[in-house]
Amino acid sequence: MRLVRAAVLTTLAIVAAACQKKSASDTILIGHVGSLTGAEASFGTSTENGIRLAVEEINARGGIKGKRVVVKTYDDQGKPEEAAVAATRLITQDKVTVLLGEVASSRSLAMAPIADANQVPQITPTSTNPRVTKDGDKTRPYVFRVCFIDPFQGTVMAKFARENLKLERVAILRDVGSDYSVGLADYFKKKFEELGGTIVNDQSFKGGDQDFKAQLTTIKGKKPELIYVPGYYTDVALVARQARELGIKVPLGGGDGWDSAKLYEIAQGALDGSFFSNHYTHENPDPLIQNFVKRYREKFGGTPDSMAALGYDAAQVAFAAMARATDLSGPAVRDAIATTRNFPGVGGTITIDSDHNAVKSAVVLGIEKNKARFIATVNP
Amino acid sequence: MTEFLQHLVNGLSVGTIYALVALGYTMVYGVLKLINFAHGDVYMVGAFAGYYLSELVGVRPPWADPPPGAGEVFVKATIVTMGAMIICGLLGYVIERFAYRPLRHRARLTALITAIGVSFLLEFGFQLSPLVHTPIEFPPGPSPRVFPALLERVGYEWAGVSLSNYDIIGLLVALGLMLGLQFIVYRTRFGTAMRAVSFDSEVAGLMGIPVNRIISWTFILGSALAAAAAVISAVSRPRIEPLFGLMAGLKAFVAAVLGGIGSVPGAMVGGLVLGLAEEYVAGYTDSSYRDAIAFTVLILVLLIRPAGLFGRFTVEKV
Amino acid sequence: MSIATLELEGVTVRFGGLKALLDFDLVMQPGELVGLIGPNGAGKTTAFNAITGVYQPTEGEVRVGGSRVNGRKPHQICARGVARTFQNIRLFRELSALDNVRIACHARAESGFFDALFLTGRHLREEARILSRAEEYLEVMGLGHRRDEVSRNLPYGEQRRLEIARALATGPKLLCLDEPAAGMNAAEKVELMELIRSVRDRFGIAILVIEHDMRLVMGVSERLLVLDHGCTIAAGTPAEVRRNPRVIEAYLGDAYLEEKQIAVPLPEGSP
Amino acid sequence: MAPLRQLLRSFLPFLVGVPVLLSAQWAMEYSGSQAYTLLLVTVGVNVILAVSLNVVNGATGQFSLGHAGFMAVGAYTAAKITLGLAGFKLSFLPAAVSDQLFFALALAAAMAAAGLAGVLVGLPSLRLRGDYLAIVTLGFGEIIRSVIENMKSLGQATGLSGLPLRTNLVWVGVSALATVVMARRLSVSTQGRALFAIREDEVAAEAMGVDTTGYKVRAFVISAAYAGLGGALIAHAILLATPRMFTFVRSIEVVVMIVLGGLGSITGSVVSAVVLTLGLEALREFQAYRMVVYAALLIVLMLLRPQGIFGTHELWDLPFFKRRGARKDAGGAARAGGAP
Amino acid sequence: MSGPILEVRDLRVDYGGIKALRGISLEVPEGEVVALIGANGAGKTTTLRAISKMLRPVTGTIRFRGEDVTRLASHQLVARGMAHGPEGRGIFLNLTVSENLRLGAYLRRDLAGIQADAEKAYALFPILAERRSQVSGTLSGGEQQMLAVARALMSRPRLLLLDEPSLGLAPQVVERIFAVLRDVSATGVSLLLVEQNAHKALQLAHRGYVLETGQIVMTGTGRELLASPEVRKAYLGE
Repeated sequence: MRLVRAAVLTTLAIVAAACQKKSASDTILIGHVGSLTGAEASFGTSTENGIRLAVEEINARGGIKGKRVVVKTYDDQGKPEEAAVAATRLITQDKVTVLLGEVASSRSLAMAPIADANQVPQITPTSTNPRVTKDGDKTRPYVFRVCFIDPFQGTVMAKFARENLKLERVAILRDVGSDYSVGLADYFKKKFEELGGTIVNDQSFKGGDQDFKAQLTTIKGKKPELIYVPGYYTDVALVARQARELGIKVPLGGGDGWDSAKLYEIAQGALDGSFFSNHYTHENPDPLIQNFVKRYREKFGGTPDSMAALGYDAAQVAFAAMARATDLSGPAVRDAIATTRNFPGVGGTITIDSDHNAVKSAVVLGIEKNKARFIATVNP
Repeated sequence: MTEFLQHLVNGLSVGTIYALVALGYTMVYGVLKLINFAHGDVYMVGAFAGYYLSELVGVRPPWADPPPGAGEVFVKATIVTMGAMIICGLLGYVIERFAYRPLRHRARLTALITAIGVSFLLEFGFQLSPLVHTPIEFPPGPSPRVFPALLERVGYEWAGVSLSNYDIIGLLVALGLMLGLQFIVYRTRFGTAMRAVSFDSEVAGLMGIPVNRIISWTFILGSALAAAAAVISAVSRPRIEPLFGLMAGLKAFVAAVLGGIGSVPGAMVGGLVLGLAEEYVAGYTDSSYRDAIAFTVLILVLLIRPAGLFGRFTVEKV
Repeated sequence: MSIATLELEGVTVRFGGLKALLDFDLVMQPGELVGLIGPNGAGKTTAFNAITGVYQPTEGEVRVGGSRVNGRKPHQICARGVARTFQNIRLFRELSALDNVRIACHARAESGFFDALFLTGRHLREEARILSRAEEYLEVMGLGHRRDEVSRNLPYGEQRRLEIARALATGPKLLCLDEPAAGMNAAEKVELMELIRSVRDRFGIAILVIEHDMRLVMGVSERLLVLDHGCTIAAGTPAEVRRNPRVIEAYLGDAYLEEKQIAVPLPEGSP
Repeated sequence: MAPLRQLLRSFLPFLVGVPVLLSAQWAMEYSGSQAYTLLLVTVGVNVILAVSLNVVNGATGQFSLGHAGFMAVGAYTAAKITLGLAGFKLSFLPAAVSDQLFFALALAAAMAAAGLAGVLVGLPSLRLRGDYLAIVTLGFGEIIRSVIENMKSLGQATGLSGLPLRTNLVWVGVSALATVVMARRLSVSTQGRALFAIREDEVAAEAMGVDTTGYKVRAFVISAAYAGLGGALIAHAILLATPRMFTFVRSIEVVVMIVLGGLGSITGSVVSAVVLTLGLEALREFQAYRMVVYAALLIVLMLLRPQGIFGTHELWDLPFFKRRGARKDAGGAARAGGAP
Repeated sequence: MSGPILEVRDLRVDYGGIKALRGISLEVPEGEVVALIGANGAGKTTTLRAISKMLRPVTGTIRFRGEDVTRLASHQLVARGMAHGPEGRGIFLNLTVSENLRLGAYLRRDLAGIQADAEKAYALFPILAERRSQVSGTLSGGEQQMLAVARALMSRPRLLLLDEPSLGLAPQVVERIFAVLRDVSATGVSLLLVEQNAHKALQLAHRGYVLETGQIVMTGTGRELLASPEVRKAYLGE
């Protein structure tokens, strides 16, 4: 019994200690909710790295309104409930000024009502589902994003495939477990069919699967000219390898989830000839981008993926808005974020529209010799 | 027809991996009647052990210049595989010794919870960002790592059906291991002792069987098998990350149950059946229900044969 | 004549190719005390299992109180008035003696889950009734002082008695005892014999008992059936059976007669 | 009169509990501090899940690993109803009351739907035991999730979002109380003892007249219904129902709670659900190390106290309370009325 | 006569707070048969289990063939020449009859000797020979008991502990088992026997101990105990 009592007391003590907040008026606290553990830890960690880089830079430049920026990150294990609890804790106990996160739309959706209710602006780096910034038909007043929404990317690629490449027959392989992937696939399909193309096959896998040959074999039988695989690089690289192993020679297409150095490392050339939509390209000589890539490499090693870039952008948009805002209250910062125009982000020039979505152009990248090459810019 | 055969090849290829993991699972289960929840994670550790060992011995990919010779490939592949098996064997020993043995005489669910604890410890421990950077980065962190190509993939195509040396080697190794295990379990003194311990460890002690040693060796063997499976799987599907053992472990559990837990050929057949079932379901019906239908198949099989395909359903003596 | 408590007619039980029980006939009248003996593996427990519904007879018919119970589940047969004990004690080990008996009273309970969750009057009355009945059975079996003891901690002999109390609590018309004296010493066996008789007299139920201890089973039974390899090889009064050469050959052994008669005189009341 | 007293007694825990919860909720709202509300909701939901799973795993001794599946059924059923009724209002009632009534309806439907799913999952338990049953229940949970993931009308991977905020401390508190009262009343009733009998020895239970098949299914149904309630509550607290919330890892978390609390102990489940949830929250500061610490604690706790916090006992069985209460055991009936 | 093969001093065992043995001391002289009798729950089985380390005594020393073996594990005791036929027979029902027998000789390396002993066991119990390749789960209770005895002998023990060899057996089988035990004893193997059938046990035993609630309350030669009025009343049912 003593053990139980000890356990309870310790727990209470820790909770109490955790609730003590250090209030220092010379710092600005921003919160980040991300999946640092769990199946999507790799994405959450990337975003976290991007944010940390942005914070380091802003502090090097003297902070905001003379105050140092401090970021506090809570892990949500990739669970929506956890994301909600973490967001509540950041807002109500840690009193953050701005909330960043989450990578996945389902988690951002769990955080959004909390941000709204407490009037703390939330910027999600990569949640692409249109509903994240919507409450029914209304736009959520405090929720913003710096990424594309699903309809945009899906449509862009459908148009590119149909109009630029003049493709007739496309197969889809989507990750049913990911709202992002399903969203892109749905909008791609809609647009592609609208433009007179045919979706010859629509297959599914689940993120983390090791084997995709069953779906690919069936797809192969339908003789598509392109396989659209909107998914994350972790799976796509294996999909590509297995497609080639089955003798499928047609290109693969995808979205910004592909963007990572790991993609090429795992795929080993299997993706040559394929293309995907993205926010930016590492090769863009723009000093902003080059500087980001260089500094990221120095700090964390490895090339930043799109998750890192967008995390960086989300933080930058927030900092710029806080700098512009009259004061650091929630409504003031919110108003400042909402009026972001032509903000030069790593992932493109961001303008926040009335739906709180980022309006920015996309690039289509092609893969040759296991490297991404810029092909085209697509404007919204 | 081509498609049907291709699915057959694919299904066997996936099923082989399931079977390989399930073999280790079933060994451990057979002797302790413990759902070794951490088995999938030992499998994961096996893949990472192989990965790190490849870095240490400097495995060069087949496309390197100059390409590695056959001898070099063989030596290095052997070192990597054997090394991974030894590391996992040790890990299995440690897990058994410190997390399971103290609870052996407790309710079985108790050991299940420590198994879950070990599983979480390995998964989340490996997900931590690297603390050690040279000579190897450890822990590997959450983002996937690429398993080096120990052996060049050679693809064969026959009437439009493609398969590779990876698939063939995997299947042969799995079959070999199955026969080897079957031999060990039914033909050796160690195997008889194992079965005795499995039935009643107390009485086994009365026969002069060193029960702890037998259980430890079973764990070591099962864990080493997991490592072998991991290396074989990782060579052909070279993406490894700290959570990838979770699903593999679950599927292996399903395969072992399907075949009849504790039965060596059962694990093999269970793995292959599961692989084929998934393959044909995904290939010919709706691939979005792949997992659901795999589980449905399992449920149906168990409803018809409550102890799995090869399990002996013992009517309780009243 | 009244309706027989139990009738088995040509009951055969097969497991795969193995015939565990062959063409078995048995009629038990209310209040009868019958012994079932035979070598290990002769099919005695199989007969019990066929009666109580654990196994379904491959052929033949089992009737309890005149109605056919083939295909019924054990709990349904129990509800018709057949209760049993087990060869290797099967108490609810972690539960108290009282709860063991109360569970058996459940067979006759009328309240349901809803009543239990909302504490309806019916539920409360039911619980009170079950409690008083359970305590009564514990008293009868001399276990009143053990009511709150976890049954696994009871001494062996008391566990055997508790099993009988539990069986009685289902309100049976027929009680089947499977080797009730196994593991008891001679003194305890004598006590048990008394107990079996008194249970029969007090509750007026029929009792069918499997037992290896000849002294006990011959002392207590009015009629004996001898099984070997699933077949009935002899039936009759204990005295008849004991002299039956087939029984001696298959079961008792030659040594038995001489030795037992010298060493331990049979108790009074036995023929 | 007797019926009235009967009714009073039946609802006594709620007559005491509801005012307490109402004032707690009021205090929370009044002080403007919503900080702990969501945390308390998760605690409450975990209590519901743990105590209800204990009915199957602890009391009946069937090894179920599919609790998350039932949560999902409950959550989606309730979400569909509240979303469907979003525009409606009972005109003769104030809006808030009307909303809460609809929510009550949604919760009831969630329990019913999850209970139905419980029948489905309970059926294999008639033929399967132990680990075989565990894998099948786990499979059912995954099938449920997989089906949801593929249903357009259920929002596929994104799930149903934009649910109205309905869950509050009162709902969660009452539900947790109802779960505990259910488990407690069951455990001292003849029905509950029938479940224990199944756990202890199925063959003997059957022979003693317990309809083991029927009772196993009933245990599954009750347990599933309350899991559905938990799912509905959490969905209306974070205003979202997605398949991600109901993975088999969630089921495993609940199993961990009940084993850690002491299998079969109601108070053990409650205490361990509370401690684990709060403990994990307290560890949040450790970021990625949190789960490593949690895993290590899990192993150490199990090694130190293999029978769980309370073993199979209840809080009121501990010597401390025994001495105080000197409870006269006037039999199950009186006991059933007394606690919790 | 040399010293006792087994010497137990002040053995105490607790089962979760319940004192199962309260200080048992006993001796088994080399080559003799010793019987432990007593009511159910008196601690007879516990005594055997504590001696062969199926459970750990709280205190007490056990000397076997002059060596202090108190700290050794079950399998080490087997190596030193002790065999234990446990309560409930302890047959590995998932193994065949011949595998069970071979397990009895697990620590022996002389394959020819093992084979010879197995044949001897089959000769002793011909029914086992008929079933040697059957899974032992299919054996009847009597056959299992024979197998248990035969298996215990396979390690060529110097001391054999047997727990209730006659439990649940038909009278004829009981006779057979006791006849075998008499033969075994004649070959010089010492026996420590727990038996409910006090009559038969004491007839066979050179010496007997009577246990009551975890203590030894009486001891004497088999004949003495058989003649003792207390024993006759309490354990022989007279």
